Amino acid sequence: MKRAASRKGADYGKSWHKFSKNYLSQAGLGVVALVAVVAIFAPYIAPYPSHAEFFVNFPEAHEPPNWVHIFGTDQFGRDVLSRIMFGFRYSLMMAVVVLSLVVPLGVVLGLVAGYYRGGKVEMVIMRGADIFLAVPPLVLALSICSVLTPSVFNAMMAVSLMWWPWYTRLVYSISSSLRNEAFVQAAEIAGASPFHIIFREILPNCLGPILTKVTLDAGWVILIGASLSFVGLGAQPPIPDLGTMVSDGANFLPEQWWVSLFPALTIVLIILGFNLLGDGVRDLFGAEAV
Amino acid sequence: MSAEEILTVKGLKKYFKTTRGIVKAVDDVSFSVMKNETFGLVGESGSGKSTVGHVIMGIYGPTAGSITLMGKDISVGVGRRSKELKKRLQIVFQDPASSLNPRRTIGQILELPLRVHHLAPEGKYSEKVFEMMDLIELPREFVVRYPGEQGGGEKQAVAIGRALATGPSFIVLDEPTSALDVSIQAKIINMLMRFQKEFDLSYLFITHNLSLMRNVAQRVGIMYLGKIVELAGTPEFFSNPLHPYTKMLLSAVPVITPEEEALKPEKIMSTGEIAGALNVPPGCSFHPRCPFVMDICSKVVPTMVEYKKGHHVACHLYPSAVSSG
Amino acid sequence: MRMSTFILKRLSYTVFVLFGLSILIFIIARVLPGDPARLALGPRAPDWAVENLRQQLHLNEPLYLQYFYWIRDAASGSLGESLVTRRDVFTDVQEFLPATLELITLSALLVVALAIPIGMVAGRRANSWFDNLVRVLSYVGVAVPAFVVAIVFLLVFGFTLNIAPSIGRISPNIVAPPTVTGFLTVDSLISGNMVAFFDVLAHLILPAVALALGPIAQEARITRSSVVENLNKDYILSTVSHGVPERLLTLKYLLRPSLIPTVSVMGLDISSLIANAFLVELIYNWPGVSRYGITAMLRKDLNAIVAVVMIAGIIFAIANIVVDLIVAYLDPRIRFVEKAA
Amino acid sequence: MAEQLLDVKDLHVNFKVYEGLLRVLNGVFLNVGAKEKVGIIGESGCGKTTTMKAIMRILAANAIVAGGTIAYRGSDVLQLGMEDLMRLRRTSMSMIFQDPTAALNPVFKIGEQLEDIVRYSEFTSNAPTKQEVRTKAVELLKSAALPEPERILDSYPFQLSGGMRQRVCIAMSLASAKDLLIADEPGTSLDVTIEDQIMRELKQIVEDRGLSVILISHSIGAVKGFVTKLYVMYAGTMLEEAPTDELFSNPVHPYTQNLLKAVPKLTGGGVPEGIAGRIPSYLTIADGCRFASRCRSAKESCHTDAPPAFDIGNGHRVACFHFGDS
Repeated sequence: MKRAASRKGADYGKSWHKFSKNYLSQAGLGVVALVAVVAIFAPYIAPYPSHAEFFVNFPEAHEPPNWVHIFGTDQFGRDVLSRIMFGFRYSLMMAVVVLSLVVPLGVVLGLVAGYYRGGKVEMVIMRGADIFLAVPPLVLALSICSVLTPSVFNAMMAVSLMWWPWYTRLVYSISSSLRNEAFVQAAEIAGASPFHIIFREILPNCLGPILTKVTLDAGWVILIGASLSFVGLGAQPPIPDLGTMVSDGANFLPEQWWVSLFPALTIVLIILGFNLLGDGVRDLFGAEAV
Repeated sequence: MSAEEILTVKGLKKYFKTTRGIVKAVDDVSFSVMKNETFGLVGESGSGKSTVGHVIMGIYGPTAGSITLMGKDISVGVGRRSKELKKRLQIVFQDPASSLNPRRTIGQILELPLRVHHLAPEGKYSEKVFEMMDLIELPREFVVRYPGEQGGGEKQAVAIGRALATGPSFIVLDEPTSALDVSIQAKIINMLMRFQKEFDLSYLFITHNLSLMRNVAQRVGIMYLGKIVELAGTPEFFSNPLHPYTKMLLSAVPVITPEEEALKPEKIMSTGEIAGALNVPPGCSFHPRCPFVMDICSKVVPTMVEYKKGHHVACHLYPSAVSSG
Repeated sequence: MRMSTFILKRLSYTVFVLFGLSILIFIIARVLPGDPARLALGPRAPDWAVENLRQQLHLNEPLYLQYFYWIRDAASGSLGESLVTRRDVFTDVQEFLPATLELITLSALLVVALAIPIGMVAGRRANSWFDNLVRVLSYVGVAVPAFVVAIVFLLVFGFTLNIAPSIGRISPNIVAPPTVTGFLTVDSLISGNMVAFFDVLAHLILPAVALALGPIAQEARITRSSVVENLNKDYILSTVSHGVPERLLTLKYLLRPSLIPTVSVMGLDISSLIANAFLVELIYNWPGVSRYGITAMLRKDLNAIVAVVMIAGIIFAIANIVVDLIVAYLDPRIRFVEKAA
Repeated sequence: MAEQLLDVKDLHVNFKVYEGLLRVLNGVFLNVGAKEKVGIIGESGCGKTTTMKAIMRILAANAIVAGGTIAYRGSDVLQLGMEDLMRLRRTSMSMIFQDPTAALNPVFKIGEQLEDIVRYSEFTSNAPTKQEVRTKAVELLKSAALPEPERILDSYPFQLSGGMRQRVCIAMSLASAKDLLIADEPGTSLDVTIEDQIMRELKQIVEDRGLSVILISHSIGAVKGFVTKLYVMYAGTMLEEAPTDELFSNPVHPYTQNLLKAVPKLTGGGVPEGIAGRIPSYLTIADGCRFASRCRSAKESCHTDAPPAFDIGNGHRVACFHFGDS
């Protein structure tokens, strides 16, 4: 009975205060901001910007971590740290491109399916989404990439094609239950248009879970991109993709462990950052678990 | 009475198809509401009283029967009603916590009906919203606040304000105070009564609270399992209830003064409970709980008769109308 | 609704979804590449060979006919020839599938066996040191990708400590038990070959744990928050107020409702296990159908790709049905009250 | 005066929430004699349920009992060891929750839930056989006016109607309440005719078994015919205590007076004005009388000092400064 003041009210000020007291979420925000800054300014802050792509210096190949190359060098003598810094660019680009394609599409489909619940529109959209969800997204993305020429662009398209149904399903589950809420009926009775109801009445109530999912997904999209290139079906050498770096380095295990371990750990760090941030976003909007 | 009918409901049916059978939520209901009148619809949960209100509002179209508002047929869903009709007909829902969008400010909520119906010149909407807020006695600075931060009374005031915004003639009040505490309820009810006089409104007041009904309605209909079983003017209804269910309900009402206790009819102990909507008893649906049950009750559905002038009842105990007079 | 109707409805929907999936994967394999025959044979193959394959795959006929032939062949047990192994894909799948199933099954068992007790204890002792430890570990556990775990395990246990064999299903010097189920652990137990059993188990442990770690962290978190939520429910308070003993309270009245969300998201875990198996099998050179699939993808072996994706879909669908049945077992409301479709 | 059973004195309960400290219960007192029927009325959020949970010691984890005693048969419930507390819960006192749907575990059959309670409450020494437990469970369901007890034992909660669920909850409580039964709005979530039945049955049971009762309600009418003594609670404080008849004929606290007036009467006469304002936030609640902000006759001192309960005779106590000097 004695709950804290209702979280429903959009009291963003208090939520922000709460977020600012959540150290884990702040750490997440810090990690994400750091990765973004490094990615944007990589050409200026990387110790060896020229090592990012084509570069060969065999005499310095396979140097373990030292003061000159903090994370060591790879089989071509390239500085692992510099390559990781450039790798952030591809990772973030992957997340930004995929999510900016997928989120609007998935959300609108989910809203429409929820609004026209019980009709043909809903059936077509949700059955379609179910088909795309019938296989783990990585598996379908792998197969799409395999029949196309492996490249960063194709990887992005393949992942996007697999990812929209998650948003459709999330938004559908909220909007279809809000469809019967009295406040939606009240708007209909007032004579509001479907457009108003979908985007002004229902959508604002989905924003919290959507943004939470977007934050969490940024990490997972980066992971799936890295997984594609780890297998060899995503970004191709010499592009400094974190997944490619891990798989290249894996050939030199266990002796030259640093070549794959450091890129692998940065993947962990990025995902951890987005996960922690995502929990903070959830608190911020007082949203239910996604 | 020479009053003019504003809303007429005739033979209204609303069936819902479920996977386990057909639920007859409203089954052949007829009544009318006069101009400036408060017509009360009473019933327990599952009686179909809210469904009647929702069908009138067009939240879903009726299965059969007709609804007429000011001479115009409105027996269709809200999507197929004209804008003019939507303006005339409004509703206040039971729980303001769910009838007000938690993500829209009180100002936005009040502005929506104004905008939809172009009720103010462009640029004058906020002025009009402030007027509404004065009317419902909310401080003007609340215009930027969200409903979640307000108490139940304030929230319901906003819902009433929204209903009044289009200048309606008829408002369905669907248990407008049952989510509120008694001390708050009084204020909301008084506000509604004041607006009724001020704006020439007619109300369909839906509630399960008989004591409240006594104080607000001019005429009362009582519903049981989708049917109206008794309908009468309020004083007559409370002083001379006819249907056994009405008597049972009145006997069960908790009261606090000896005067109220004295008013109660011959005590009928409440027994049993309302049947499931999927297996409505045959004949009179109240017969399994009725202390006066006769053979005929389980076989024949009683028809509504005008037992006295203005006092209708559907019960085999009152087989025919008494001479009109 | 009766349980049988529930299962029947669930099954028919699964068939529909798998049918849709087959169209999707058909489009991926036959339409997306432009010229699948050229893709399969590579740029240097002579034109007559490409034309031959086009004939064989009915590529010169309308799409709907191509799909019809493909489905007809699949129904008759022929999934087409693998360009890599030169055998019918069906034979390949038969050979490789058990290894993957064994791996995924063990991982799933690990998830159930570890996540639920950890989550229960953490939730019951919310904000204790154990709970805080679990919280931190689960944050990390969720964030570490399976292929990173696999590599780290390989490095630490396989190479550095050298305590677990890291490659393959069974050591070359040990005779594999006769095939009965295809699960080497089960087969070796059936034949009473304990040496083989422990060797197989040792090979299984690293990849299985690598796969299971993320889902364990995820499920422990969900169980914990579900327990905490249930602890404040009236029905638990009521049981407490009647003086029901602590053990009974926790292991019966708290456990069962708390498990419903845990099991409900198990489908997502299976999804993650199937997906990650593609990477982990590659790393551990595990002779399963996922590694077979990755090889096929890298060599553009279309028939094999299609088969592997369909198999992933089927495993996932079956797992989801099992999950739904367990949820229905745990929650009588689902068993008796029909859910709106 | 009857023998003393429960004596709550100066109970303070706070809740730690993110925003700070909710100071909910502030000096609550409550006195229940053996076989006495006591009622508490108050509006939603006034701390009725919190008080009962404190007595049962089932407060949420973020609750802090900041002061006071809950003497039950002379020993303080708040200080009891686990073993004594268990014995108390199993055999002496029990609580019926407001919403029977929430109070029954949705995933177990009624039989399992009831039998587990019966096993530890009704058979304290020896291990009973399944049949003994079953027989006792059936007996309890029968005494809670439930027809076909065998069928009910074999049902899940969601298969029963609201009224039947509440009767099941009553049966459960009868197993473990040999002395004190706490009923927290037992009829509120039900229809009027069902509430009427439940209340009548409950009264009968309580009188037959000679139990003490604390009946909580926000509906003044519902408690009137049931209890012999009434407490009026508001915002975590007890404002008034009086024998039932005395309270209705001579309500003295401004809150009680207005509350009684605000109830619509079956006799008609319109709906009177209610009480302006709303219950204060427990987060920022002032030190003075908690009703002062809504009280028309509040003096300056009312906002700064909390009034103690003054005895005005006839077993009538009121926490209001207007009666302090008389």
